[in-house]
Amino acid sequence: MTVQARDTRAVAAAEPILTLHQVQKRFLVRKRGIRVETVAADQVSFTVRRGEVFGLVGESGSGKTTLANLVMGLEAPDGGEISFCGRVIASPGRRPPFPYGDIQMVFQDPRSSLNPRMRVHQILTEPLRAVSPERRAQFGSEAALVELLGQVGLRPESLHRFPHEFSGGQRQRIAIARALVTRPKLVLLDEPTSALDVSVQAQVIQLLQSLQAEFGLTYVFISHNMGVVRYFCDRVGVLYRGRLVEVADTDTLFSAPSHEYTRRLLDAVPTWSHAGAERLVEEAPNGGV
Amino acid sequence: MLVFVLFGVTLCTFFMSHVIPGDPAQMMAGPHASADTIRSIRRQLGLDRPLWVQYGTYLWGLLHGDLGVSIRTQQPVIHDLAAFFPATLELVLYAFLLAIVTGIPLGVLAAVKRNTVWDYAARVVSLGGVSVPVFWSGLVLILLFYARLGWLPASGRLDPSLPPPPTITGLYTVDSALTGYWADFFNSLWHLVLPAVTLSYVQLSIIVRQVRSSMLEVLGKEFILTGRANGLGRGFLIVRYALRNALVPTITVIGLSIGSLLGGAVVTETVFDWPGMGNYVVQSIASLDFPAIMGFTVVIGAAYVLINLVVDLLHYALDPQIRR
Amino acid sequence: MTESVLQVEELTLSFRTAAGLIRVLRGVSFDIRAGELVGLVGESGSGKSVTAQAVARLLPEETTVVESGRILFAGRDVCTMTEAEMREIRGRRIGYVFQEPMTALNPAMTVGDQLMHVIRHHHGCSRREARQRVQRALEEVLIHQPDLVARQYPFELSGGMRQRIVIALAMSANPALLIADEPTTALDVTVQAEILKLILRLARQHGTAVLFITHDLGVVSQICERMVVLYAGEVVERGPVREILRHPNHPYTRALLRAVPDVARRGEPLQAIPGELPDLRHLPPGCVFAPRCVHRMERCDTRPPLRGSGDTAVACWWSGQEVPNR
Amino acid sequence: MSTPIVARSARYGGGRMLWKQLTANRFTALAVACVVAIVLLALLAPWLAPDSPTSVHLSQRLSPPSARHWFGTDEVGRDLFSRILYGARISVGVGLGSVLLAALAGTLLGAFSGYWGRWADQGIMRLMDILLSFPSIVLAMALAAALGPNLLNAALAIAIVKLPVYVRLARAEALSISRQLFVKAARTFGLGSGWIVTRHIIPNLLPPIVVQITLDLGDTILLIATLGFLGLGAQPPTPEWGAMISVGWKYLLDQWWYPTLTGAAIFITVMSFNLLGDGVRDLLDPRRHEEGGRTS
Repeated sequence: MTVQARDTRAVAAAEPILTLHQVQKRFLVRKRGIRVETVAADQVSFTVRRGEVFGLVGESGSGKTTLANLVMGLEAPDGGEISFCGRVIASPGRRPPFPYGDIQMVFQDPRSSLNPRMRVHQILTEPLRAVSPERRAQFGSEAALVELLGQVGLRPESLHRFPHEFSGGQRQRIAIARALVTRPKLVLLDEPTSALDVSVQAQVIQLLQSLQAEFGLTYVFISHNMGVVRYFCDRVGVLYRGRLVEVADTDTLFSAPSHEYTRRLLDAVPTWSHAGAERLVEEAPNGGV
Repeated sequence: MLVFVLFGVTLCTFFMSHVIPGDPAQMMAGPHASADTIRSIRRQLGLDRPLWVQYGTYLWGLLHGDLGVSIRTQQPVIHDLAAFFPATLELVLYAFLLAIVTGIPLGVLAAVKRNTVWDYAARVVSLGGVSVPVFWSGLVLILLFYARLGWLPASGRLDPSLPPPPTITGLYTVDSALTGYWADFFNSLWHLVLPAVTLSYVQLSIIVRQVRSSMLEVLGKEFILTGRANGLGRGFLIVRYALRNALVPTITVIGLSIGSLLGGAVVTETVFDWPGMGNYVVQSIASLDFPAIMGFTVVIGAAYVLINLVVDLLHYALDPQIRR
Repeated sequence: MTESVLQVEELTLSFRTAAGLIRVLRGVSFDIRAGELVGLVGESGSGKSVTAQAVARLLPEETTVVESGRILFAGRDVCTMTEAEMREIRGRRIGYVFQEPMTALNPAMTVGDQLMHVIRHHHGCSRREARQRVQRALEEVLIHQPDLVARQYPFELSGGMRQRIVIALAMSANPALLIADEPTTALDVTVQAEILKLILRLARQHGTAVLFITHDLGVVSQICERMVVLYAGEVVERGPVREILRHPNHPYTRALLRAVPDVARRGEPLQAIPGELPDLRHLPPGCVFAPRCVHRMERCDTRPPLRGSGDTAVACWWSGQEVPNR
Repeated sequence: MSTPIVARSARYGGGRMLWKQLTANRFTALAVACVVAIVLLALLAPWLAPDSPTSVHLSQRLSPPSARHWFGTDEVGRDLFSRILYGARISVGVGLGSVLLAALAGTLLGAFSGYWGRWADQGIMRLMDILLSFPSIVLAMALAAALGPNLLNAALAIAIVKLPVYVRLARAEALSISRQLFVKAARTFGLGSGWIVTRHIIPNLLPPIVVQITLDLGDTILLIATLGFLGLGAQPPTPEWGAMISVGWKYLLDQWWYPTLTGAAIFITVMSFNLLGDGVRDLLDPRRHEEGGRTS
């Protein structure tokens, strides 16, 4: 299989920030008492360039979560290596030092990703415990935290509240602020809007866009929502059963998908604007309204 | 599992009784015994040998069905327990059946008629059962049905005037029915009423609470709603859908609650002067007869493990997720 | 014009909670004609699932209060029927498909047995005949090895397969109305497309009307003919899907269409709807969408009625007037 | 295990709210009133009791209830009402003590066991399996007999018997909390397991532990009384309820009030605590329903 990066945009010239090289990860799963090996990441290679939004799409079981865990250093790969800003951060066997604070993650469900027993202040300062004292002092002061809260659209008094006092959208803002408190270079967004209502979803996407410019961030955006991916990402990688079957810049992927699975995936997505609308109705045997 | 557990518990009790309180020989001999008496007891119990040798000897005996010799009766503990076992089995069996037969329907009723008089009644009854000391409920029953009303006997398995039936199983009700000793049959049933009711009340309450709560949980599940949406009848849904699923957790709890049944038997037998293992162990406790206490503990532990093995088998039968 | 299978008229419904009555539906009205597919669209708290369950009267009786309005199914009010009458209708005349195929099936019974019970209940037929019907029902939902699947337990099947079984159960009595309550939300996109096609095909074949509950505008556009947009327990707009998607009349519908990125569209800027979803306990006195509405005016502090002609209706004071384009 | 515990624990905030909700249910309100009354009676026993619980008046032995001796007297003429009041101190105090001991040790063991996993988990859980494979009253009897029959050892034995309940509960909760995203998030920050267990796991598993403590209090009081009755707990002349009944038992037919009133004290106390436990459970942990119930 040839995986081609057909990128024509400005970021093409930018330096790579995250590189996965033939990353391999297997799991042993018990199925009816028999041990079965599943390959969650099979020779996955791609490069994320500084300043871009790189989308990773795939359905359940495609290995999205495993890739996120590997990049975040929560699991070690069985093969290949992952490098960040030119340094290897994950390889099989020995564990290289991980650049805590430089890579952060925003999770899918803010109801679950914020500890209900902690106040926002504690939640925000937690990531700073693993970074250098200078950085901690610089970004951990009350004034810095209040400023950060303002940047994600929350009021200063939020600092002393508990997560359950906020709505779903506001909680995701807290989670985003927490990811930014160490001023990371790369942020992994794991379906950050899928647990939110559609009318709130757009607020969060716009916020992420403005923060990207403000903080000079690079995003890896994991999603199954093709509409959001098309809107938000510069380049997209398609995962299918642990393999990266296609990488292309967004417009190319959506207008001329090269892999068969990508085509199937795009066909399945319901769309309502112009061309796609009412396709199923017209396909129906007795047709017509 | 059984071997593992027995090994573990003998280890626990053995070392506790030998290490922590000091000298068991001193305790057995009493505070005023002479040094000579204590020394002879030590030798008799093998206490002068190293601890691990003592434990090895005990385990070796256990493997051969030897639980040591009772200090009080001077008989092998295994013989004593074997003699008292049928009486305990009979009592526990009747109490168990009574608890199952009344507990499950009552629990279902309480769940189905939630927040009605039925539910409140079932909850009050079961709250009483988990709160009442067995020795006290037995006492109140004796006071009422024996002392005041004179309806029921309060002690023993049989009137002293009646000859016991020939031993086949050791259960008087079964043996007498098999051999046609009908006077014995009715008399022994008569004697069983108070102790069995006393003992079963506790387990009945546990079963009612469990059945009620797991029925409520299952009745709130979506597949019950699917059944309703598909027009299935209420009775069918309660029995075939809800109860069937509620039984899975219930059986676990019933298995565990047999523990309280076995424990309750100790107290019940004391209160009703029932000649079973519990009565035996309480008397052994009074005279600090360690081999007897440990023997009893080991036997009950083994029985409990076996019962829970049966529970696992029932689970296997009831829960397709385990079966496949 | 065909006759209505279902008419919901001015339905106002509350839940009894520890914190008092919470009104979850306020004057909801719409209808479904025989064989028609109608989408009920809304976000969380909009009351779309409550409406669906109220129609089949599956809401817990103790905590549900129907304050006013009627739900007419085949001309009879569901709210006043006895439970016995209701049982005749559920399953037989109204089929129901739930969101979570994981929990919608009895975990301790094989799929075949569950279908068998329901089929025998509906048709009162012999075991042998029922077995054949089970086979046919499974084939109808495009299960290729009906014998094998019938002997399996729900946990042994994939989400898509389970949802097919739930659909087979719901369609087993050939109902006049199928209520599908977010049937594809828990599924992957490729599986979702298959299930949607299946529902559509079955509805066409049997002339079954479908009430399709979803939060996904794309799904509605693909299989429904008309749609009802709910917001905070009120119908804000209803009409033919094609018209609403092309010319949404209510500011909420319009904002929603601009706030959701669609695969077929790129370049148009997203416009987020400001604010949060309303708290049902503290609704504004007037239009429920007013606090988030960019076209808000003084009049919006009183509640706008649902007005319109024919199939189309909008609950907005601006309707019929030229809305300032923003 | 559907609803994550953390979502549930957001249901309440602050002691006053808790109090209000507890007293909203009539049954629970009754239980709260009873428990408060019992605790007050126990605390104020030295001031409320008409007589010392151990002063002997042989001339008035086994007298029936009267204005002077509300509950009558025992076989050596001690005032039964005073003894029952003092008995409440022992039952409630020792009961609370052994449950708290079991809960403290069990929570720590279970939380680390659940989060850490591996061999420590295996070892701890096998040990708990052993403890659980005996009917608890039988195990308590064996342990109390082995340790030597007195009140302190009985309390210790009960704590050991109750330990596996807390270890298992804490471990199960720790496992489900570990699957929550905030724990994963903390790991991505590079924080160690000590921090995660103490800051994330333990604070979130406290509600079910508190529920379990209130559910266990009644049962523990019952266990103490049972051990006392069997001669394995407090020894006479300590005014412990179980021990009092084991002596008063002999007088059932002629001086029925002696064992009956003492037993009624146990019954009412245990029932109040059980009712309170049910109420607290329904409030804090609606998912968990009655489990087990009692052990003796």
